[in-house]
Amino acid sequence: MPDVVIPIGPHHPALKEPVNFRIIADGEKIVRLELNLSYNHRGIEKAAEQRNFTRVLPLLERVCGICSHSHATAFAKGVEEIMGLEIPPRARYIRTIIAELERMHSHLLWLGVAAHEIGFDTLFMWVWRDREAVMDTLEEMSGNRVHYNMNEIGGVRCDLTPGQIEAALSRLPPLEERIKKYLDMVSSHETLLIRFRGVGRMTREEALQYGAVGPTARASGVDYDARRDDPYLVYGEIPWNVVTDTSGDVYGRTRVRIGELWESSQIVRYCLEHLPEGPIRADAPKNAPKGEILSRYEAPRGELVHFIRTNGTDKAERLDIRTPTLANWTSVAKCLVGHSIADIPVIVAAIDPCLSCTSRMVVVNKERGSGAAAAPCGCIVRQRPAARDRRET
Amino acid sequence: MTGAVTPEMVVEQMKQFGTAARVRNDRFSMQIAPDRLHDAVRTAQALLRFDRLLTISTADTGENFELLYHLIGPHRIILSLSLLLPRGQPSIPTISDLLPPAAIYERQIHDLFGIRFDGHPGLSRLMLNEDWPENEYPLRKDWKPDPGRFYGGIKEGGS
Amino acid sequence: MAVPDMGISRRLVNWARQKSPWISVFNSGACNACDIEIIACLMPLFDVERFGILAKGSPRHADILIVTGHVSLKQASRLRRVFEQIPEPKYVIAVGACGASGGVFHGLYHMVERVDSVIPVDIYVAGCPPRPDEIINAVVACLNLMQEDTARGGKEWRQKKQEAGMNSGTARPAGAA
Amino acid sequence: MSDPLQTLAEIFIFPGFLFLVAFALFMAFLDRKIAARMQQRIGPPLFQPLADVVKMLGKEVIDPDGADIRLYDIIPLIAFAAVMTAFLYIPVTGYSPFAFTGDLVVVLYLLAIPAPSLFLLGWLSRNIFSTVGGIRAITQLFIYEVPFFLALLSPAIMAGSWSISAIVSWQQQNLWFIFFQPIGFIVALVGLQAKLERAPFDIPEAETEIIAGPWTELTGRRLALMNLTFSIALVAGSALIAALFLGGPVLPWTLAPAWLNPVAGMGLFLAKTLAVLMLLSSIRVATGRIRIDQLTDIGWKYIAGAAVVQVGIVLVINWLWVVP
Repeated sequence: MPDVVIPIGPHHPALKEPVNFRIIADGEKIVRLELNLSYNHRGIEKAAEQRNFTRVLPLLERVCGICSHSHATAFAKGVEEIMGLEIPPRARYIRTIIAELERMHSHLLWLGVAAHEIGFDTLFMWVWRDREAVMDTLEEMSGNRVHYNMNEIGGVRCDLTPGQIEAALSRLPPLEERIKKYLDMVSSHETLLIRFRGVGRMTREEALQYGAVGPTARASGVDYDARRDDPYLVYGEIPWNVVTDTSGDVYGRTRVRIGELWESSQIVRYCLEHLPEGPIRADAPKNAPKGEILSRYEAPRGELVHFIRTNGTDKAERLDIRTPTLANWTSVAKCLVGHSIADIPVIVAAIDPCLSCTSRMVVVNKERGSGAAAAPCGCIVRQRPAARDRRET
Repeated sequence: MTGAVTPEMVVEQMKQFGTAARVRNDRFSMQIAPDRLHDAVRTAQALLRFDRLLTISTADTGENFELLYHLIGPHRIILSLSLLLPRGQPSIPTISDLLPPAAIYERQIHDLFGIRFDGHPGLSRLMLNEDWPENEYPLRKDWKPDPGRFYGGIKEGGS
Repeated sequence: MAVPDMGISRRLVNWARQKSPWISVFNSGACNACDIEIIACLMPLFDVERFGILAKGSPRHADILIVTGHVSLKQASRLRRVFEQIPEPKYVIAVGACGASGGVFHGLYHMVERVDSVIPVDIYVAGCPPRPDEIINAVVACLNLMQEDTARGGKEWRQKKQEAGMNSGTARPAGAA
Repeated sequence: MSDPLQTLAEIFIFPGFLFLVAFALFMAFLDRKIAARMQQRIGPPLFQPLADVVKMLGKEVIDPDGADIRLYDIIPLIAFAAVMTAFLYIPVTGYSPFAFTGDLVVVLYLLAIPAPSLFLLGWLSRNIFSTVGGIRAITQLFIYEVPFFLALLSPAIMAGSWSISAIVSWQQQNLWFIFFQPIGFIVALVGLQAKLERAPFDIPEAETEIIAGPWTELTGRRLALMNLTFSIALVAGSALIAALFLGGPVLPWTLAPAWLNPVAGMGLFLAKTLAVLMLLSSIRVATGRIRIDQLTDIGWKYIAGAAVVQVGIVLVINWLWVVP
């Protein structure tokens, strides 16, 4: 049977965001794949050099609608460190609360999407229903469901009232019940097990070699978590655990994410209960001194790195964003080969691709039919004689 | 290669390539010559267990392009190898043979800054967009969109 | 409004169109926020299936194309192609501030900025991102527009109105209908 | 069957075309409503499937580039006609007016037609997703059709007849076959689920993998017809299982005024068909989609195995207990 070239995306129901794979399949088996990202490329990094810090924060939130707080916080904490600014404890706690709520909403979203990818729409609906509780909390605290805009250089924009804290705390216990239920469901439901177990397996060595980050890496037993390795906000002061798993497949990634959901809910509870009194922002100077910083932040999808360089003005001279999804693509390309077409959506979904973040500045394109060697390029993992290659229509 | 890697070891082992200066409590930065990059990465990998590439950052300093390779290992020390490339001839050997994830970052930099990575397995003509004109690198400081030029998308009055 | 001289079959089809708008979502380069809010519409809390709205993967099955976000250069030609794949009668809703004007990304280099410079848009929804109820409201507004179009015999009347300068644009804000 | 007018009425009004389409749309509504309620949603209104079909009929028809348009038009019609004909042999009010010896085989044959027609549609459209979906549809056909046949064969063996009406009347005298053959009943349900391409067997139209499979390029009236075909196949399949395993639309005794019998039969038909639908919908809601290779594995190892075991048990029962 000749190889079949199946284009997936950019407009495809499995992908809520645009990306393009050209799957070269032999029957139902994938032998090769070519990635094409950057359908959302906007040029944010260029714009970040032209706008001042106050204006950059809302722009950075819109790098991605799901991990919006991550980008803004990573940038704000980097700039604050360059300025030598110590932000008040209450602001740090509030930032942590929003960050962990965001992680919860992102992981719940992921769990729903993963269930949808295997056609299990009921779980999808249930999870997204529970996610609304998190969204309500976020909306109460910040005024918006998606782009919270809580960050300012030097602190946070708005304070939490006792009523908001009480409401948020009252939403946690039912949510924790549901999280336990999902963990139970994932380890006992037949269709979930047969679609998740052994799919997209990656050993610890491979995860290290291909540079996987976040839950994808932690599911393979790679114990990297920027929250613990390079403590920021309040992660160095409060009790919490890094969740890891050893199975390395989609099942493991699901378990890690549900475990993190639990941890996040505990962090949110702790922070809400131990929220210190005091101001919520420090006076920040308009200009940042000359300096550079590598600001690491554990976004829901993995480690986010902002490289910020300032030059004494109120604008950043250079902002270089390395998103977690970009780091994970190499490992996805590796995982997919040898699996069947039916597993593409779930394996791709398992890294929780946030293409909008990634495409902010990346193009990966494979020269068609080139004899390029395997793994390093991250796009062609196994060689094949040039397949019947149609131009993408 | 037993035992923990200490900051002193990093400074000691990397001395042959340049002076590693402590930037932050866990981050060291050092300036190296572009042609020694490959050796430096290999040394860091082999002797100091820097097994992960955090990212490759790029900056346009005016006359030069600055590349920063941020390496990290299980000891959680970050080593930033910084090197300067002349603007006229920006090219450097790839490190994607040592660290596979570097490939994807190198492509991105090639696309947006026009820096060539020699020996990269798939560094073909990379574009932001299929119709993006040649020799235009949007993240260079001196780049401005040319209003008379077609950058892709939909042409006026047709598909 | 009065529906002049329509056979029973035409009326039946019109009724059916009102009751069963199938949507197809196209991300033309947005930041995901609008997309997740649209998916949230399908979920138990908002449940658009009670209005007969279904999200379909294939544009061939869709009646309404929902475009999220600004149009990046790379997506522009794809957007046009997806639009052409939808069978008539078709309507387009541009969700979010970026779709209308570029929003926070206004002036960046890798984008077309406006959805209506690529395909004709019938309804705009404001917000960054709009809440799910606003998106549902936009679909309802689109259905009203559909009804008005049928009563006037097609979409042309809006074109003429625009040319006559009576109105500034083909589209109306979501809340206006 | 002597009066041609009556025959026409039976074909076009009851229990034929009109009744069947109306009931199929109602079943489609109920299916979606049950799923919605189980997913904690409100779900669509009653007229929703009708609106969908009418709207699709009124949409523009787009011909895929390079497809044989005449064939592309005819295939949905053939599939539609096949399932429609199949239903005529299934008893609705007591006995089917068109019943003859061996009608079970004809019904099974006619119900098998939608899947190959989907394959042909997928193949003809020259769309890669449709083609892959079509191949999956035909692969799946080979997996579920054998157990499904075997499962429905067992009641026929036990009743000693290939006629649905004879099987129904056997159950009227004795017990329902679900008590004799619980395994066969389950296999038949699973087979029907696979035949109708519903979760966990919605592999050919897996939305997240291959967009809509063979349906991707269907527009307008073709889509409407294929949609209706599968709704009707759902009715016909549920009714067939209700007739073969749940005693069919007859009471175990005869009611006093003769006209009450068809009415009671009708009521039983509705109740039993809906009961089967409830089961099918619950399966659909409670599972995710499995992979085609996993289906091959499960299908041949367990489902076909169970069907063979069931046939074996039936043969043993028949040998020990000679049916009068």
